[in-house]
Amino acid sequence: MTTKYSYFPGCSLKGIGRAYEESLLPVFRALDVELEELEDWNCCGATAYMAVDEVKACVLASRNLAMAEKLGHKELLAPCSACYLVLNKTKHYLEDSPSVRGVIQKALAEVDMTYSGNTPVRHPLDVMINNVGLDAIKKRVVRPLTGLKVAPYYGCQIVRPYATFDDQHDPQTMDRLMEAIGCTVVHYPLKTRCCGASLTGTLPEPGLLCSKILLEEALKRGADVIATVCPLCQFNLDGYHHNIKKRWGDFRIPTVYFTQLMGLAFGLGERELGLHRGFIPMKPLPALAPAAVGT
Amino acid sequence: MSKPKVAFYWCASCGGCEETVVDLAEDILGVVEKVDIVLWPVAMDFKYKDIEAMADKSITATFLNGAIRSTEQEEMARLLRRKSVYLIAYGACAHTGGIPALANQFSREQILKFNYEDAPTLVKGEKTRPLTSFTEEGRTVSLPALHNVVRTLDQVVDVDYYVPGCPPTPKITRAAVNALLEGKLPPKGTVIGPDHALCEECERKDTKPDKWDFVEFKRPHQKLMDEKCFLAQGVVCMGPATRAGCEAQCTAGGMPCTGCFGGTSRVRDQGAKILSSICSNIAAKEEDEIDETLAGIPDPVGTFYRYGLAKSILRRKMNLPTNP
Amino acid sequence: MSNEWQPRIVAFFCNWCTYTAADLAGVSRLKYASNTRVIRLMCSGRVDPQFILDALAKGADAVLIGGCHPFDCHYAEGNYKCLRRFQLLKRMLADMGIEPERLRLEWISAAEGEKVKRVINEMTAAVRALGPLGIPQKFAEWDKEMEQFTAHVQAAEALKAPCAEHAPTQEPAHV
Amino acid sequence: MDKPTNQNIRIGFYVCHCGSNIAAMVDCPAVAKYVETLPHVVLSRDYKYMCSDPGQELIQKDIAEHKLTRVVVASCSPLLHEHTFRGAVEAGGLNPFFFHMVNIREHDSWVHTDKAEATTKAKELAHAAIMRVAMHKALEVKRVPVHPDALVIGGGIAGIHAAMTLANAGKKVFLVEREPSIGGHMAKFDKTFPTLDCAACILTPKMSEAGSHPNITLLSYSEVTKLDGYVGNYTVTVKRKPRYIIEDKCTGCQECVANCVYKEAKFPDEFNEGLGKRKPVYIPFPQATPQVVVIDPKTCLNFRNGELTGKCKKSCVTACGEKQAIDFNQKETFLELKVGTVIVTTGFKAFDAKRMPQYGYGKFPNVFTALEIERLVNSSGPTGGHVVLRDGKTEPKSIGIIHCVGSRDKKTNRWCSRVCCMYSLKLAHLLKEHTGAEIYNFYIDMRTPGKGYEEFYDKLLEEGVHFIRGRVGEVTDWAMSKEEMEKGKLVIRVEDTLAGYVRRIPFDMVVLATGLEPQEDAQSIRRMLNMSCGTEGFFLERHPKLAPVSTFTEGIFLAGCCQGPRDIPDSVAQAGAAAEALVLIDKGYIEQEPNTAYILDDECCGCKSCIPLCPYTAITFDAAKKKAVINEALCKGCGTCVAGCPSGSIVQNLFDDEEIFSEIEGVLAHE
Repeated sequence: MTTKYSYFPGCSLKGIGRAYEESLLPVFRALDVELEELEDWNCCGATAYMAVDEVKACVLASRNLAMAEKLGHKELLAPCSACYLVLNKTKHYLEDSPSVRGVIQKALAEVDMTYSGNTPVRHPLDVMINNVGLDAIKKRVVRPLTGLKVAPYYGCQIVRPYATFDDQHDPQTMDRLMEAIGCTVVHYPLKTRCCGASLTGTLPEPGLLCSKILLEEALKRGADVIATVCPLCQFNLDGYHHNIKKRWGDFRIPTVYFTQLMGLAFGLGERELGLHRGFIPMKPLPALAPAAVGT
Repeated sequence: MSKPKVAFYWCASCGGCEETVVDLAEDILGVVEKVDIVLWPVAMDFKYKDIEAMADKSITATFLNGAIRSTEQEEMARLLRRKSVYLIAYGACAHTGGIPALANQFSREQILKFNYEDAPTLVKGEKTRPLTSFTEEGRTVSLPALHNVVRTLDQVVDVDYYVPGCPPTPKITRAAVNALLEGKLPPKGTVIGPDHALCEECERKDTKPDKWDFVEFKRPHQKLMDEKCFLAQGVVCMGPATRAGCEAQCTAGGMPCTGCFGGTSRVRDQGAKILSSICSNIAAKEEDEIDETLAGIPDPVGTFYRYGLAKSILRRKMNLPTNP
Repeated sequence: MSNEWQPRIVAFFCNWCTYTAADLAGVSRLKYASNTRVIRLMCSGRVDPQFILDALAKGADAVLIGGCHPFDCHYAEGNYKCLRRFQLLKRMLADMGIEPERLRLEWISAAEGEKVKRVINEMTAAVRALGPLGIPQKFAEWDKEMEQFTAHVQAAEALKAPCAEHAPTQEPAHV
Repeated sequence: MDKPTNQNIRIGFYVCHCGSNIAAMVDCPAVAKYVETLPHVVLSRDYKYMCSDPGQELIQKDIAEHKLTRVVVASCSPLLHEHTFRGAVEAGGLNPFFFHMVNIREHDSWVHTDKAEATTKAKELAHAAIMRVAMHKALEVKRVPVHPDALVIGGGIAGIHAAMTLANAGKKVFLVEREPSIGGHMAKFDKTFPTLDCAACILTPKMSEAGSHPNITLLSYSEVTKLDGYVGNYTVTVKRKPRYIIEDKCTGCQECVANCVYKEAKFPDEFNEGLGKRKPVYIPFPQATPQVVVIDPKTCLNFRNGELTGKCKKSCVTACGEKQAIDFNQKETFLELKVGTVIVTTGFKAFDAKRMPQYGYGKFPNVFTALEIERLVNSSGPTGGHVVLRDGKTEPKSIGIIHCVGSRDKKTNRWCSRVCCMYSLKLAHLLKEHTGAEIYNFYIDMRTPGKGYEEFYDKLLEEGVHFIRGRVGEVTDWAMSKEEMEKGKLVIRVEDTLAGYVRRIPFDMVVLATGLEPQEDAQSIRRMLNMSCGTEGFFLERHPKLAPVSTFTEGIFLAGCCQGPRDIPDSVAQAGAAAEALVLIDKGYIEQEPNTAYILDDECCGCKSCIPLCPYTAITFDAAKKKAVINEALCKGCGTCVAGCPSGSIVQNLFDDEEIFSEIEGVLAHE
């Protein structure tokens, strides 16, 4: 049976993180999960907005929540970590802070909208593990990625400050998911350490160092690839190899979205999954036998 | 010594109470022999002014049945109170409000509108409402006005005794009359009748189980064959919360008690008490399962307060419009 | 104290869990709205629906019942009995035109001082938003029609007295 | 205003300032003045401390002088002082139940911030009490005889001490322990702080004394499964788990252990926190009491899935020989005991370090819990007191001890576990002594309140143990590049809050000072004994200061860590709960609140709706009279049947309908 979620892509998945959406949609389709993109969604309120005026950022986010609630599916899927966090934070404020709730409700009322707080915001990892289930995922695997060594990298925003579906310090959902599609998960102690975030754009030195630490450790642990859930992490780890190399040496390792690896295991094509968009391409692994059955 | 004067009067009632007096059968003759009936509109032709003309407290006892629902009834209640030594609320309506008190779930406007405008039996188009006064050729005719609230007799005037029942049984009526005639009067405010609940005299009593564990509630028509205690069959019976004295005629006749005798003297709200008792004995422990069981009681007010709404703690629905 | 209207909430707390929790809230110096008056009973099973109706009729704007959590009743199952009565009473009150927010049942264990605070604050806010229930005032208002009528009758009689012969016959007109 | 007067009802009202506890938030004189105007009140006073002797004497004097017949005191919670004031009223010559108490401290002055509001509330509550007390009836306290035997649940140090105290006073005691041996957590410790005397040397003589005491019936490997009856007279059901050994016949020679078909011990040993191995037939530790072996059906070859297979050649039976102490056919049995008092000493559970994955327990082999270290440093432990890493051979050269694991942490447990600072110091000392390693303690605050504790801390400082103030962020095996010293080590990342920077310190071994938690089955024990738990899940005492070992149920007492974390001296001191039990047993009776219900015999119609409402089967149907009857001895006074009686024919003493109705009226009477 098909389950349906509202889907909030956010700006990244339409831009720099296009590969995330390109892989996410077919993977969910393959798992019989239907995503209905919100019509006329707006900025989630993350980053700069959040830093300048938190309440206004929440107002922005709440418009998306209100639309999702109106759409009628029970839950809203937000794949980008930043969106996921801001939408959840807004829900928390709505519940806990009467003053913020007042501002939000007033703002929504201006455009004839309401939000009752009923639509949970879900992350794809959460849905895959807790709704689809590992068994269903294993059943869809036609080309197990046997031998591929993955460093699962979660970043900060999906586990902090709210650990909604996984442990704050030692998250496991992606580890289990990668195992389910045949990968070997390497012990990666830095799985929630900072990627450098937007620092890389403003103060490159410390920002790049953060990325370098992550890349170096992944290589040291013998990983072939870093799997991530966040467009910003992916960009930081994938996009600055040149700058890192100039400063500290070469730490070449591809960073891909976990959905891309799942897509590969499901037998989908590399281009179809946006794998060509990465700066550091994934090595064609000998273990990656051609798909038994195409879809 | 002249015979004691007695009055019978009716207010908002169905006339059933009057029937009971007639049901005294040949005993009525004995009563008539011993008393002078000075007012009995259903049987004899006395006028208001006759009563008005009487000296205060010249009537020994007035048996007033019916709830107080109109200005005229209120006026009569006050007049008879003034003229009588003992005023007796006779029957469920005067005692606890009775069936007319179910109107306390509606406003006067809702009632008038329905009865004179919206009722399906009305001739189409004619939406005539009774006027309280009408002048023609210089003469003014007046009709009593309907009160917003239906009241028991004691919510209008001081009452000495109560004779419960819808209607009171001849036996209980006789007991009241005899007590009066013999001067063996209980303390003021007493309800004439036993002060225990109906189960005591119900012939189905011995079929009561030790455990109720209600899982569903049925309507009487769904289960009438069995001779068992109604509650044991899942039919709401007000017997445990209702004063005895009716000789359990309903339950003997195959109908559960609906509570016309009111609660015992130890109870302030008969409906709340039977609700408490019945609900406590539901089997379910989860909210939704409890609700499922309770779905069998779709109208708790109508079920538990069929005769007692006016006298209940809340008296009347709270959010009715105040000024029609 | 501000002059604005203050809701009055009567609470029936069981001795073992909720009353103790309210004591704990006190010992912990938690601060909460002062609108609730607690009546201690041994068990939530002792809460007679008559008490609730009576409290409302005597001027309470709302009634709160606090008992032990399911499985935790000091008397094994009193709380279930309370819950069952509560479920129907809530519906009946709605039929009688009383908002459901005015009757609340909460399971509060002896450890949950915080919950006492939360529930009382929530309920006070909810009842404040609803406004007064004011049943005693309603009773008085309802009975005005009798006073008005009495005044009317007395006036008529006063008028009638000096010129009794000319007054129209006041016969009771039966409907 | 004309007050209704009734010769028989003359109420005296007292409002207590409780120092400033009440008076700071409630205008006590105003309350007294208001109450003075109420019906039946002949006297109304405010007073500094009503519960003090002069306060109580004031009540007694007023009863005599003003012919008071009812007394109301507005002060603290009735759960605290109702008893005190009833006593005062009784001493004044009145029936103690012509008294009612108003809680204007816990329910008023302590929880409100507006003095006018709090004063109004106090007036309304007082008004309710005045109206209620007028309805009160004289009642008699029921005395229930107390069975002289006692039950102690849990054979740790607190339980052993409590049992010994009672037994030495000549009382019969049943000591029930769930494990095969008594001794509890203390039996696992090597040394005790701060004196560093050997735990076994203190404990084991006590254990064997308890085991052989003529007045103590030791029921090891047993669990209390049911508690029936009523205060002072409990029927306890004890489940005796099969140990497949006939206790009376086993001499503790352990020939069976030596001759087990498993030549090598190969199963994780629970007593040694899994660090050592045992055989399917074993004795938990050398000084175990009783000195009786136990057979574990999960590992014994003669069983499969709990069923006898008979597949083993049973060399143990042969070894046991004529003693014939082994019985593979033993089944779970249930024992019924009659006792009058119960002392609950069920102890604590150590925090599961895996709940804090950032510290890597279970992920990195060389992260240990404190209890594991206790076994490692113990000369009778799995390594004979040789401190080595999980590989069984390498001695650590550097050890980091992380304090407050599962304590003082909003995400796990908020409370301070009280013992961890001290045992961490002890372990630091012992580890240094055993290994000479560099030892670091990472603490939030050092808490050393106790006799000789601070001095012990000083000693450790002098011994060269390092102390870093800061909550550890993580334990990681991630070695930052160019820091060769981190390679292959466990790195503790911590903010050194005294130095003001984040440090990374590599260690061979990390020790987690895990906190103390309520036992996992504390909730079911609580339900069984009808006790309450505090927010943290530890059993709730009647009053933290005035009745720290009593519970809300008469005759049930608490001692040791089941009531909250505490160290050995405090546990033993608290096991003086036994003294309270002793007093009760010697008194011979428990006074019971006369709040039972009774049926109005003439009025009951026999509708039977109350009968199933009673959980104690106190209500029965008298078939001859066709009416319900309440057995007062079984009634516990909940009042559920009273609320449920449709004809109002059941009355509850102390909580009569009219009493509650007048309380409702009073609470709402104030304009």
